[in-house]
Amino acid sequence: MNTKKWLLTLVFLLIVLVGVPWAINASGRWDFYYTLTSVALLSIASAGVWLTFYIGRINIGQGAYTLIGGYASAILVTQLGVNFWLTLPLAGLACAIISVFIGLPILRLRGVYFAMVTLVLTEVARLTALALPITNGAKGIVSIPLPAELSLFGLTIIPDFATLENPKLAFYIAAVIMMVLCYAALYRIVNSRLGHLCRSLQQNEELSASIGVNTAYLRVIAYSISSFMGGVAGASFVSISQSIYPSTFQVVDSVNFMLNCFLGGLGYVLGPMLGTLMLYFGWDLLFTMGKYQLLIYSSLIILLIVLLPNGILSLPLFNKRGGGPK
Amino acid sequence: MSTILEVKNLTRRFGGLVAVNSVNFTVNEGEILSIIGPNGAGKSTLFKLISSFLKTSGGEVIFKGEKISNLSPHVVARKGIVRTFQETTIFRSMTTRENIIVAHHLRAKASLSGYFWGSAKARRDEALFADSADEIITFLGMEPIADELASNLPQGNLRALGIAIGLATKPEILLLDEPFAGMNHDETMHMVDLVRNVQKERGVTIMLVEHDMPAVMKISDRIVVINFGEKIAEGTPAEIRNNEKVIEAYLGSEDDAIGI
Amino acid sequence: MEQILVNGLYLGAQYALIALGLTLIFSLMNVLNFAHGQMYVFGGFVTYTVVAQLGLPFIVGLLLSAVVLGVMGALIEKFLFRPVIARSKREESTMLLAAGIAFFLDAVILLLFGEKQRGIPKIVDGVFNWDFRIVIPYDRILIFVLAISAIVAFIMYMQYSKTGRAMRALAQDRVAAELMGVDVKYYSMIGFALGAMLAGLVGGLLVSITGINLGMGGPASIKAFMMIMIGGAGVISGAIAGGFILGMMESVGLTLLAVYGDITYLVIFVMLMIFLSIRPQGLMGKPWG
Amino acid sequence: MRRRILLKSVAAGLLSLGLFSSAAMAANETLKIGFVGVTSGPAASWGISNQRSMETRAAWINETGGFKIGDKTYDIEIVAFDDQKDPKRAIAGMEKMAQEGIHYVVGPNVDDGAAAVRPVAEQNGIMYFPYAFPQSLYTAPASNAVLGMVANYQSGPAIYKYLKAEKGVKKVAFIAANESDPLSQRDGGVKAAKDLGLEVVSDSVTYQVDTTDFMPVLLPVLRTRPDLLVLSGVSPANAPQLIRSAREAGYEGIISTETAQDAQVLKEGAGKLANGFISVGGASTPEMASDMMREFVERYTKMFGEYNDESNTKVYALEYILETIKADPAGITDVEVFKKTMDTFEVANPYMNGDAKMKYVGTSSFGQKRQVAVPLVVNVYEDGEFKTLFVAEVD
Repeated sequence: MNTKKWLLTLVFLLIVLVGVPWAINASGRWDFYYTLTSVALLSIASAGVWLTFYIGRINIGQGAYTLIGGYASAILVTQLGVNFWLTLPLAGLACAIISVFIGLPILRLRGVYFAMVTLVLTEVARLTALALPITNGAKGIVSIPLPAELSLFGLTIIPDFATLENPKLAFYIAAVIMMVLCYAALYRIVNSRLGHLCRSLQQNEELSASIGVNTAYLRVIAYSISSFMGGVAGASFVSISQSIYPSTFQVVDSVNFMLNCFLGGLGYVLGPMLGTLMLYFGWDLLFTMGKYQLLIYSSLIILLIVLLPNGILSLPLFNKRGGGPK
Repeated sequence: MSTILEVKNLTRRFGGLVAVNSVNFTVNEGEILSIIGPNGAGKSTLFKLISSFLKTSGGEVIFKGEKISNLSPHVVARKGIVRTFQETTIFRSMTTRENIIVAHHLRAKASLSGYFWGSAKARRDEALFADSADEIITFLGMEPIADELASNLPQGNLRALGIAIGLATKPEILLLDEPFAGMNHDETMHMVDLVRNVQKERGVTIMLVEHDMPAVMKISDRIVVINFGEKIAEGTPAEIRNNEKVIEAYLGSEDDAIGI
Repeated sequence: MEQILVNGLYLGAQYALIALGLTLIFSLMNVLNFAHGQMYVFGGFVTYTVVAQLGLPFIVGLLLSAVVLGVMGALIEKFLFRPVIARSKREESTMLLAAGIAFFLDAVILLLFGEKQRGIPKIVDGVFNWDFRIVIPYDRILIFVLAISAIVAFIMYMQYSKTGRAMRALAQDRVAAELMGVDVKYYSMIGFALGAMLAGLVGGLLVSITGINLGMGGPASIKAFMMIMIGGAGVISGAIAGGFILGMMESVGLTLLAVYGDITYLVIFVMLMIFLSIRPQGLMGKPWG
Repeated sequence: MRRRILLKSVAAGLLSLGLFSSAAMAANETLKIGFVGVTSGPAASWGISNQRSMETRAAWINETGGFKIGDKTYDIEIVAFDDQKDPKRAIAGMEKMAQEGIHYVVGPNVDDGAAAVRPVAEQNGIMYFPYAFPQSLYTAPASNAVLGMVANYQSGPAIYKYLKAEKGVKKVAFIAANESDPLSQRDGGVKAAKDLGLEVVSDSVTYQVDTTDFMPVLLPVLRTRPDLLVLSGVSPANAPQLIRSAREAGYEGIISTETAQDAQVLKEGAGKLANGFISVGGASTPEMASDMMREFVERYTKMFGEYNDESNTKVYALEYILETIKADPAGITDVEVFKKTMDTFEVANPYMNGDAKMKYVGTSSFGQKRQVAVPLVVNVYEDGEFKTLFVAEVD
C-alpha cells in the first residue's frame, strides 16, 4: 500500500470511529448505532460470500455458518462460561473446520449446482439446530450475558459491556473494528499473489490445475476463510440480541448476503460493504413509507440492477483512475 | 539422447468405446514429438491421459522412471509436465503479464500465508516472477500487448500467450494442443519458429497434437501416428511421409484437408 | 403402501409442472428465476379473484392465470432481463435482478390481494375410497389429470411446434442457434413467457386444493430449484423426473421417518446434498449446466 | 477508498431526510404507540391483523376527539415497523421505537424476535407486548414484556380438560410445523395432555410450513387413531389445508388448535370440512361481543375492506396500554410507574358483554403480573362462523 492509501484508510477510520459517533450525538439519532452495527457485522459475513464469488462459486449458504457461529459462541458462553471475546475466534474456527468437511465434497460442484446445494445447506443448519439437544432445540438459547471484560495481565483491554453506560456505542466500535480488520484481510488477499490464484480459479480451473495450482486445496481454503467470517459475524450478533434461535439466520439471510455482493459489485473488494449498507440501511430508511416499504425497496433494487448490472462500484465515478478492479 | 517419458500400453475406455487402445511410445529428452491422426483418432484423449486430466483404464505413463498416471493434474504439473489447451484457454480477465506471473506458481517458494503476510520469501518470489515474466515477454516478443487484457487479444496472440503460460512453469515437457489451428500461413510459420526457439534455447521437450501437416513436417523431430485409438506408425517426418498405413488412414478418413 | 405411491404421484405431478417452467427459463437464458414461486402465487390469486370474487367458472380463472402470467413473463424478459444480460460482466448478476423481482411481486401481491390465505370452493365433492387402501378426493384426481395433460401438452409443443424446436435449438447452443438464423431475442422472450405461464397455471390449479397465500412464493422457488437439481438443470425430462422423485421422497420419507419426528426433512435435505455431491449434474443434466 | 467519503455524505444526506419526514400535525398532542411485527412474507397475516386492529382503534379514538389522560387529551399515532420475522430486524425496529420516544410497543409476533428485542427494550425503558410464549420473557429478572394473549400452556389444558369431560376424548395426537414457535407449543401441549391423564399417541410428526400437500404428513398421525388431533401453533394459512386433508383421509375425531384463526379463511380453504374445528378466539362471537366490539369490527371492515378474526385477540393490547397509562398519567413516559400500576389495575372490559374485567394476570405462570387478562374464549367453527364453546379465565 502506498501513502495515499494509508491516508485514505486513516480518513475512513476517523470517519467511522469519530465522525459517525459525533454525528449521531449531534443529531440524536441513537437508533443508527444499531443499524450501523448491523451493517458492519452483516458486511463481514457478506465479505466471506464475496470471497467465494472470487474463486468462482455462488455461495447462498453463508446463513448456515452465521448460525453455527452464533450457536458456538452462545453455547461456549452459557454452558462453559468462556469469555465472549474468546468465543469470537473460536466460533469462526468452528465454522472453518466444519466448512472444510462440507466444502470438500460440494466445492467440486460449479455454477448453479453449487449455489443450490449451499441454499439447501442453510435449511439443513436450521433443522439441525432444531433437532439437537445442545442447541436447546426450538426453545433457543436465551438470556446470554453481555460480553464480559477482557483483560491481559490485569490490564483491561475491553471493559465489561454490562457496566458500560452506552453498550450501543461499544458494540458499534467493536463491530466497526472487526469490519475494518476483515476488509483489510480481504484487501490483502486480493492484492497479493493469493488474489491472482483465486482469480485464476474463477476464470479457468483446468488451466489453473495445469500450471500446478492445487485447486481443490485452494478452494477449500477460500471457503473456510469465508465461513470463518460468517461465524464471527454470527457470534457477534448473538451477543447483541443476547439470544439465539434456529431461525435467527435463515435462507433469506443467505440470499441477502449474496445480494449484498451483487449490488456492491463482484469485482470490488469494498463491494459487499457498500452493498450491505445500501440494502440494510435502505430498508431501515424506508420504514416511514408504511405499507409501500417493500414495493419501493424492491423497485429501487430492480432499478439499480438494470442501470448498473455490474454493481454500484462500477460507476465511472469510482473508477476515475482506471486500472480495472482493485 | 535419453528417454524422458514412456507411454506403456496406455488404454482409455469411455463406456463401450475404446478411445485409446494399448498405445506404446517413448519421448526423448529435448526433442519435438508430434502426435497426428485423423479426427477423433484419440490424440486429445492421449494428451489428457499423459497430463492426468483423465484417469487411465489400463497401462501407465512413466516420467523419468516414475509412474505418473492417475495422479492429480497439479501434481503432474509440479513434476514438470505442463499442458496448454486445445481451446484457447487463458485467464481472460487478466492482462498478458498477469497471466504469465500467475503461471509461475510451480516455482513459488513461499506458503499461502507467506503471501498473505508478505514474508521475505514471498517478496523474493514476487520479484523473481515479475522479472521472469518480463523475460518471457521479451523472448516471445509480446511487449506491445503486455498490459492488454487477455480477453481483448486476437487469436494469434492468445496462442503465444498459451505458450508463455506454459513456459512460465519452467516445464520439462510442454504439451501443446493444436498450437497452429485456425492460423494463416504466415502466422503458422511465425509460431513454428517460436516453438523451435523454445525447444532450442530453453531445452524444453515438446509434444504437440496438430492437424496442420506442413507445419508438423517442418517442426517435428519425430512423429507418432494414431488411428482409431491405436498407434499405426512412428518415425521421422520423412519416414512417416512414405508410410503406407499412414497414407491409407488419411485417405480413408473424411477429413482430407491434409497436405501429404 | 398404495396410498404412499398415490400421494407421491399426485405431489410429483404438481411439482413437475412448477419445475418445468423454471428449467425452461434456465435452459434458454441461464437465468435462475428466483421469482418463479411468486409468479406461481400470482397465478393462484388471479384464479382466486376470477372464481371466488367474480363468480366465473374455474376454467376461465385457469386460462386467465396463464394469460396474465404469460404477458407478465414476456414483459419482464424484454424490459428487465434482456438489458441486464446484455450489459453485465458476470451472468450471475441476473440472480440479483430475479430476487428483486421476487421482492417486488411479493409487495404487489400483498397490496393487491392482501395477507390472508385464500381458496376457492371445491370443484368436485367427494372422496374416492378403495377399502381404505387408497383414499383420494375426486378433486385431487381431477387436478392430477389436468397437471399431467399440461405436462404432456408442453412436451408435445416443445417437440413438434416450430417455436418449440427453435427453443430447443436455443437451449442446446445459443451461438449455433443464432448462426442458424434463430431469432434469439424473440424466442428468449417467448420462452420466458411460457415458463411464467406454466407457473401461473400451477398456481391456478392448486388454489382449488391447497389454497394460496403470499408467503408460498419463496419456499416454492426453493423447492423447484431442488427438483431441477435432482433431475439436472435445464433438461426438460430432468425437471419432470426431479418433480416426481421429490414428490415420492416426501411421501415415502414422511411415512418411513415419521417415528423420528423432527428430523424427517433434515434427512431428506442431507440426502439431497449427498446425492448432488456424488452426481453433480443431477440425473439427466449435462455436466456443469 | 475515496468512495467511502462520498458514501458517507450520501448517508448523511439520507439521514437528515429521515429526520424531517415524521412530523404529524394535530390539534391535540400526539401519543405514539409502537408496533414491531411481521407484516410481509409468509407470516404477514399475524402482524397485519395486529397492526390494523391498532390503527382501527387509533383512528376511532382520534375521530371521537382523542384519548384523555390526566388533564390532557391525546391523539393516538401508531408507529409500525415491519421486522420481516427476522429477529435482527426486530431489534432495529425496537431501536426505531426508542428513537421516536415511544415507551409502549406491541409485538413482536414470534419467539425469536421477542427474545432478541429484550436487551434493547430494557435499556431504553420500553414496555412491549409480544405474542410469544417463552416463559423466560415474563419471569423475573425480565420485567418489560407483557404477554399480549393467552398462552398455549394456559389454553391447552383448559381445552383438553373440557374435551375429556364433555366429549370423552382419551387419545390425543399432536402435529406441528418444524419451527420454533409451533414446536415449543407442541411440547407444552404434550405435557399438559399427559398431566391430564390423556394418552398421547403421536407427538413426533412435523411438517415444513411450505407444504402444499398434507396427506403424506397426516397419514402416520391418523394411523394412531386419535380422538383429538391438536394442530400446535398452526398458522392460519396451514390450518384449512390440514383440516381438509385430515377429513378427506377419513379422520372423524375432533381437531383443535390453541392459536387464533379466521372464519373466512377456514370457509374458503376447507368449507364444510372445517365444521367442528376448535380454536381460541377473542370476543367477537355474537353471544359475547359488546356493542363496542361490534363497532370495532365494523370500523375495521370499513377501513381495510375485510375483517380478520385473528384481530379479536389482538384488539386488547392497545386498550390495555392506554387504560393503564390513564390510571396513572405519570406512566406516559415512565415505565416504572406503569409497572407499579399494573399490579392493581382493573377496569371493565369494553369489548365483552357481562362484567368481564381488564386486568393484569400471570402470577401463577410467571411469578409476576406480566400478562393481559383476555378472556379465554374457545370457539368452534360452524358453517362460516365461530360459535362460543366455553369461556375460561387465566390467573
